[in-house]
Amino acid sequence: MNQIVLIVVLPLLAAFLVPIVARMSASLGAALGPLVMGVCLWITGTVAIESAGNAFAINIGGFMPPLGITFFVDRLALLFAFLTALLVLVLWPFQGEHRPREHALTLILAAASGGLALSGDLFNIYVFYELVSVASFGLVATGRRSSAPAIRYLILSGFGSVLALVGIALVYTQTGTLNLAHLSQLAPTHLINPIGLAAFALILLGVGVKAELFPVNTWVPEVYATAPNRVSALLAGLVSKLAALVILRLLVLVFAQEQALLVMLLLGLLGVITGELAAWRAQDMNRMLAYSSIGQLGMVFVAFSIPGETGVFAGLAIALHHLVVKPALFLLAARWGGALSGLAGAAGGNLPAALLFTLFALSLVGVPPLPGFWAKLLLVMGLAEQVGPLYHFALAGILIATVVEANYLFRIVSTLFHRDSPASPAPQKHSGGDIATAGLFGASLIAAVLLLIPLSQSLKTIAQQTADAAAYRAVVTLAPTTSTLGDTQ
Amino acid sequence: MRNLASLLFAGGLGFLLMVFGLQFDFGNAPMLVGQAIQSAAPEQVGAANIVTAVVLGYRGIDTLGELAILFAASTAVGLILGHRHTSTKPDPDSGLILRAGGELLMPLLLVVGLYIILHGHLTPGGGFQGGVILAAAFFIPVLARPSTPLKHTGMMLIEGFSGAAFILIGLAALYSGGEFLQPLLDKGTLGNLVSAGTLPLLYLAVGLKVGAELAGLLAHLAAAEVSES
Amino acid sequence: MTPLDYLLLLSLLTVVIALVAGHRSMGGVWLTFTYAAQLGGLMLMAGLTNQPDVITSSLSFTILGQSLTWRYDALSWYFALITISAGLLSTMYTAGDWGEKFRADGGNLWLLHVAIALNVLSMLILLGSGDLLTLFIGWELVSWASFLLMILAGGPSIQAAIRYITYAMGGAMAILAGLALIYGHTDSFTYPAAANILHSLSTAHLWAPLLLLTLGFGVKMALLPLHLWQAAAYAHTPGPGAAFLGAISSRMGLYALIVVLIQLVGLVRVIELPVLFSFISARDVLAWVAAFTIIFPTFTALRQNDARMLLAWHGIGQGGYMLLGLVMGDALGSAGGLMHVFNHATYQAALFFSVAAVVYRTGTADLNRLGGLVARMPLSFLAMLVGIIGLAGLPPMNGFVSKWLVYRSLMLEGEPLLFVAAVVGTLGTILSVYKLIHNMFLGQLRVEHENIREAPWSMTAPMLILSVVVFVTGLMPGLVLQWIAGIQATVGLPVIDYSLGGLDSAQGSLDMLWVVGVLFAGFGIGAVLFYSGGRTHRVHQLDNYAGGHFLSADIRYHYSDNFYPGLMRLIGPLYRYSFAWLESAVQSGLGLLSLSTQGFYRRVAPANYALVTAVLVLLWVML
Amino acid sequence: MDALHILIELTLMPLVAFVVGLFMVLMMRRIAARIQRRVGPPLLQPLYDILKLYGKQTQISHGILHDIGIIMAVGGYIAAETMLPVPGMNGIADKAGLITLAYVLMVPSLGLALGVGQCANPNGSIGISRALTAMLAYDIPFVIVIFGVAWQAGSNNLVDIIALQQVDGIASWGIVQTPLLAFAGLFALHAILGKHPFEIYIAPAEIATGPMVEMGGKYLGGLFVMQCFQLYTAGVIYTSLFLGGGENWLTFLVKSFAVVAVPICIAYLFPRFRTEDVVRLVWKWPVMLGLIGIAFVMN
Amino acid sequence: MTLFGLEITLDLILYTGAFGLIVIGAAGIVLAHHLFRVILALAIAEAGANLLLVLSGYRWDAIAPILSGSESAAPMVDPVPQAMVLTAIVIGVGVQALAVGLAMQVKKTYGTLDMSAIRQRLEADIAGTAGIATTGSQDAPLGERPLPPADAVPVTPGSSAR
Repeated sequence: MNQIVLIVVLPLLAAFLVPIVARMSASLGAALGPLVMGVCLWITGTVAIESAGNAFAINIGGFMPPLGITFFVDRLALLFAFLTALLVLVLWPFQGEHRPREHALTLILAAASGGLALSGDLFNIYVFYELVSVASFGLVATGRRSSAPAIRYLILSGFGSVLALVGIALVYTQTGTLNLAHLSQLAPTHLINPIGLAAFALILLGVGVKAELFPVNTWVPEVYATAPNRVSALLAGLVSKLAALVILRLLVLVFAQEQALLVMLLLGLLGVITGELAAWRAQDMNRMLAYSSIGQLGMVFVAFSIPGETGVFAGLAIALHHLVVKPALFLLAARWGGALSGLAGAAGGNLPAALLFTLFALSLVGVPPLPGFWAKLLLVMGLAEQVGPLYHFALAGILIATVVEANYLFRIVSTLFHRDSPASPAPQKHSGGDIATAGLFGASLIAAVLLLIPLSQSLKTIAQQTADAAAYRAVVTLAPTTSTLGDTQ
Repeated sequence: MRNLASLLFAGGLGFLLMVFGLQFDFGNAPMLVGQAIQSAAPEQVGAANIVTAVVLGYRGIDTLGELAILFAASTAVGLILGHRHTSTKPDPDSGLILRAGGELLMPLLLVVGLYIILHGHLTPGGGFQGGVILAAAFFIPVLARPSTPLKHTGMMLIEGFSGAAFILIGLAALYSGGEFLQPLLDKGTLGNLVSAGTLPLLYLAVGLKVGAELAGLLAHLAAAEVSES
Repeated sequence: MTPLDYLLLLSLLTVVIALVAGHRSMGGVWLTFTYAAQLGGLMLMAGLTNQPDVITSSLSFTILGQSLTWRYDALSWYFALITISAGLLSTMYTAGDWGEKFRADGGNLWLLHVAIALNVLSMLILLGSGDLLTLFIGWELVSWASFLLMILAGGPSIQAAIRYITYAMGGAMAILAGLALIYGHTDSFTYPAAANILHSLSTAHLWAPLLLLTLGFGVKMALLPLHLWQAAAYAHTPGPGAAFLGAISSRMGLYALIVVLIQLVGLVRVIELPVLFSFISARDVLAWVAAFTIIFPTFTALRQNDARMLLAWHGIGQGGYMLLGLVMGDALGSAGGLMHVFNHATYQAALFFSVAAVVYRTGTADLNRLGGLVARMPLSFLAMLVGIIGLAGLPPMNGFVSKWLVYRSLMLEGEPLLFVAAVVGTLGTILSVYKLIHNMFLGQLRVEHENIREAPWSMTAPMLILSVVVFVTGLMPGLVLQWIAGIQATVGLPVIDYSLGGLDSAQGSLDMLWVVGVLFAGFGIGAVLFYSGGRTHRVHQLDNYAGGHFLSADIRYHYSDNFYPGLMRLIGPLYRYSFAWLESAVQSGLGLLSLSTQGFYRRVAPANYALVTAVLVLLWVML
Repeated sequence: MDALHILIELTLMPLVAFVVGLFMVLMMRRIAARIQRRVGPPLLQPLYDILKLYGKQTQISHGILHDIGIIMAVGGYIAAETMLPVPGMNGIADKAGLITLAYVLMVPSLGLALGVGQCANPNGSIGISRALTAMLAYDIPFVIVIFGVAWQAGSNNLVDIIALQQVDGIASWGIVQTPLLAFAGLFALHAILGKHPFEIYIAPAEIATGPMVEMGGKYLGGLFVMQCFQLYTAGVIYTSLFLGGGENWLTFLVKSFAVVAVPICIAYLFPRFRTEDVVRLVWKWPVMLGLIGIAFVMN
Repeated sequence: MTLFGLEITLDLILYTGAFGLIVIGAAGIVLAHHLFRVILALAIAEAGANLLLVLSGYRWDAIAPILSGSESAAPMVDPVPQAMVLTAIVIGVGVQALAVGLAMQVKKTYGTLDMSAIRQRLEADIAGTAGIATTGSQDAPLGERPLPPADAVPVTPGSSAR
């Protein structure tokens, strides 16, 4: 079971060695990354089967938890570890010129993402988060014109890191520990107070940069507009979800207070509204998808702000749905990146792509029986069960945003199928790989429809496990000397 | 006006944080984990420098992450700034003193760096500090002869293998039945150079890695500047 | 397997056949048979109209803790009957020459077949919804299926379809919000639970879900002021598609409203429910919305210059009668409203078929480019004549009966203003349909239409069938009223006391058998009188009084443009663009917001926002 | 009531209507003549006119629909007469009621409109356009009045309405009970008859008599017949609604002729209104009075 | 020691230092126009955060956490924050190096390091690649007006036949 740590370590090892191997044998270098990701996939699978859904913890270095760093492995962590490996593999830069450095960065991204999914230590999360950041800056900057967006992204992210670090410092000063289970134990007495809330707000703003949280997401449109589409797909599909996952963990375990939920709700709602509104007028596909991604992530945050298992369930459903849909859309946008008006009749040249786009658009809007509908329904049900005008206000906001979303998405869909377009240069055809990959995502979407009932049940189990802070504490055995807080405070 | 507002907000942030900061009982931190580590470190890790014990033992995976960050940054810079263009321009004459000084300083810096690295588990210092000195050692010849590039292949090998070594040591622990990065080998006597098990080896890997990465970074930046000017 | 399963499977089979064979030349014929089979499947359930009973489908799921079930009752059966019939006749119409020409002109016939089949299927699913969640799912399916049908023509239909889907999504989201509010109270989507909670909610709390649901379903019904999408969307759909949509599509909104207003909330409660801070009740609001829905679109139709647009606008207006009758809540009114659904479907489809036949032959539906076609296309003319008499609600067609029931109900309930509004709508309709038939079929035959022929049988047959239905159900409204009575018994409305010819009532009865009989006897006497006069001789149409001028074929001697100038001068400014302004104001507002949010994401120093937010949150934490 | 009886009623009622209508036409022309200081036509002149037109040699047809239009116009009125109770005969009034009557009365207009449309003469079409607009105008006060009366009587069966008004003499007449409605009704009646100042749809000098432009021979004859029915119908409806109907044939005829005489006497004093002015005028005063009248009735 | 009625304590000074650095950094990030200054400001802010982190482990009268022999009785400061700061500093170095590299690339691409100029060039660049107008252009309004103006172009009867 402790081989799960390999999904972090092996990609790192491979990343360190890729440049050397590539120097020796180009083909071996090119194969190393996918190979390692495949191994990670296999490891995650075996661990998932072995653990049979029971959560367990690994103490890195063999040190008892609050002293050393713990990897906490439950269904959610395994799910995201699996998805990380899978998505990285699927979106692997097979095409184009072989650049070992790019492979190395992708592997690092994968390793760090796995780390984020598994880590049970506040500062360790920060480290992996920074690792994700640096790797993604590098990957973003591989675009031809993306150095300026990358540096702007970096500055914003850096500022966010400072805030998060201050938040971590506050937490540590207050409690003297960094282990999430330990913090969770201490939280009722030490962190359910203004200081805890302030720390949460700072960490939220810091980690929120990656998660496309409302005021710190200004990097999103320009980065997605200029970065290579596979990178955009990874960032929007995977990295943002992992950041949201971190926030979820912190929220459930450490900062479970009403005001924290309120802050999330408000920022999430603003994200939904601003994202969808901005997307409404977007004039090129990439930026439209970027804005739409902001909106979707906002919805995830709104969902997480619903206390208890309901919110986790809804949020995970939306996040997973977006994780499937958005990368595929970015792949389709690879050759449709120009002005939206230039896409008139693009379906004629490439019908599968247009049909896939339509499928994803339908699911994003939430048309039954596609998965997007059920995810949205969960959110709506969750919000409706809450009392308090703010939740109902959020409900209204999300529904209105959906209308806006439907409008702009189907404006594009109809443009794609617009038959009698003026003689405009036909958009480029998609590369076969892009279409195949997008088709894979589409197939999984359809499969999700067919397997809706078992899927929803297992997701519900995941949500139950995730939302149960007591179970988390029970799994992580703390060293006896530190299990109670001394009276130094 | 907007500047003023921004300033006000920046100040406000400071003030508010200050208010939170002053609520703490300064100097009497709870130190839950710290205390436990202090008492447990000698027999668990065997490093005299408890900070080192934390950096490489208790929080070893953090350190791995940080190495990866350095590697990622270096890789990314390499990726962005592209392959080095060999400058066609003749070397600007950097002068005898600089050249000679560089050649003299380099081995000295290497020695100092390695010393600091190898004593990291005993005294203040360690892989990072030593690694930076190593980086300076690697980089000094470049300063002296801007057109002579850093030995790229060598750098790359150091970079890759030192990082891999760190991981492999960790994996060795994993496959010898423990956890990843679990201390191996004999702890030795507290305070001796050869003590604390695999810790010095890890620190050596860290030091080499940091040195190679920083040097590589500097070299990349310098090369880009050269090609630009 | 219950009969409902058979029906749904047959419908699914139709979709499959359309997918597989929709592009074949024989595909339309096969599809016609499968629709007929569906009709047969529906007839297996005909027992529903006699007693308040339900037939449940064996299809059901439990998902996310909610159970999804489907069942049919008399109400579903009635709407399903209209749906399948509309599908049947539209497909029959498409199956022959029309489809060939459509394909030859570059249309996607396969997609048209698929879209109609999907529409029928999704509507049957919606009509079978056994709880609020399936209602919503069915609702969405119907919305998107009709979107497919609307958009497949390309060209101007795209704009209209996008506008439709925006409105429809707005409506769907309002419904979802309403359902969410109900769910928030009950944690369940089942009808009994919803009915329970809606009964026990206080006035203030009932308003929100009621308003949201009505708004949402009202979008599909194109109730004012949410009606702007419908006319263009329907009119630009290819011929039989437009007929199908015009016949039944927007009535799904009525079905859902019946479920919510009558079955769940209860009309008694709606009548009692006061509008806050006023003396009018929710029923009054609905009735007035219905009345305005009658008036404004009808007079908008009056000024259309495209036959399909004109009909589509009337479709909106006629929806108002249905709602108006229904919310009156008495036996007569609700019967009238429900019966109008059937009647409207029949004559509207006939009218669209007729117009499509004209378009098929002449290539245009522009009312200023047609005329005199009665001599060339007499059967189409006949169908249109029957249709417009039905649409205008004049005896002896079926439209008269349903409107009569609504009028009577308004009189009995003492609603003079609503009554006047309903009559104004009818009068406007008369003006408008006369313009329609006059500009297309009467007056001067244009030179370029000199050689056209009647539409082929595959096209005239459906419209003549419908014309017969329009007439027969006008003559014997009891045929339809028996279904209506079954519905009324099922949903809990007072049941109408009908007879074959209409109804018997102490306060004024109606016997269409007599009225129609007398009318035709009158026509007979008139004919006898007329033909007893001197022999007539037929003259050329150009042999006409022209103030001493001699007419030749190149002279356009037909009055068609700006047909009611006096009226337009008077009432034109009253309603022109008023709602379009509303819509474009919303749109501009949205655009402005969108632009500013984009500006937000474009700032030079994005860290500013992080800083400000951090400060604000910390300040809030501290206070 | 056996079938034979009702068959006789249904035959007699239109016949009576036609005869009475002929005399009403005569009265109209006589009154017009008197106002214009002429002698006026002899007693049977209306009948002669119709016979002459039916017997003419040149009968120009513009197609089958042209014929059908006239047939519908005459036939519709014939049917309508059977729904108007006269003393001793109720016809099918109890099976149709006021609303049905009002809508059956639109059938002749529609028939005429179809026939005129078929003639392909813009003057005719313009005339129809104006006539339909006028119909839109006057039918609104008309249905308001119908509503008020039906509400007052609690029924829309003309038989019931008449019976209720005959309960205690003049005091129970509609014109006494609901004077505002009665006045609005009279106004609407005037417009329905299409006499001055509401005859823009004919406008001989402008659109060459509008709908009648292509009518000659028995077509025009049909229209003459229609005019007889129209006058009769207007008079009898008003009588039935407001003047207590006919206690016997004498009072019935007196009342009906009186009702028709009123608009005719006024008519020739006014010039013509433009279409929109017709609408404006009719939607203003009679509608207002009618609504106020309903307000009184419903209290 | 008091100043303006405020007691000046060690923690006040230290915290002022830490938060002061953060404030300076934040203000620099927000206000500076030159990209390189922004990067410097980021470094300053990170330094502030690191200082704060170190402070969290401070104990009065404690020694550095290094065991030098047998006397382990003296209280030591918390080693964990020190380790964390070590990590954080290195992370900061990596990020800053990358930032400088990116800045050089930006300078190469756009020829400027002025933040607002970069922003403008970037916008124009994205728009240019996509082939759309930069800013201020309006989408065509959605949908047609439903009512065609009746009296817009009076078509005289007969004109269309000719």
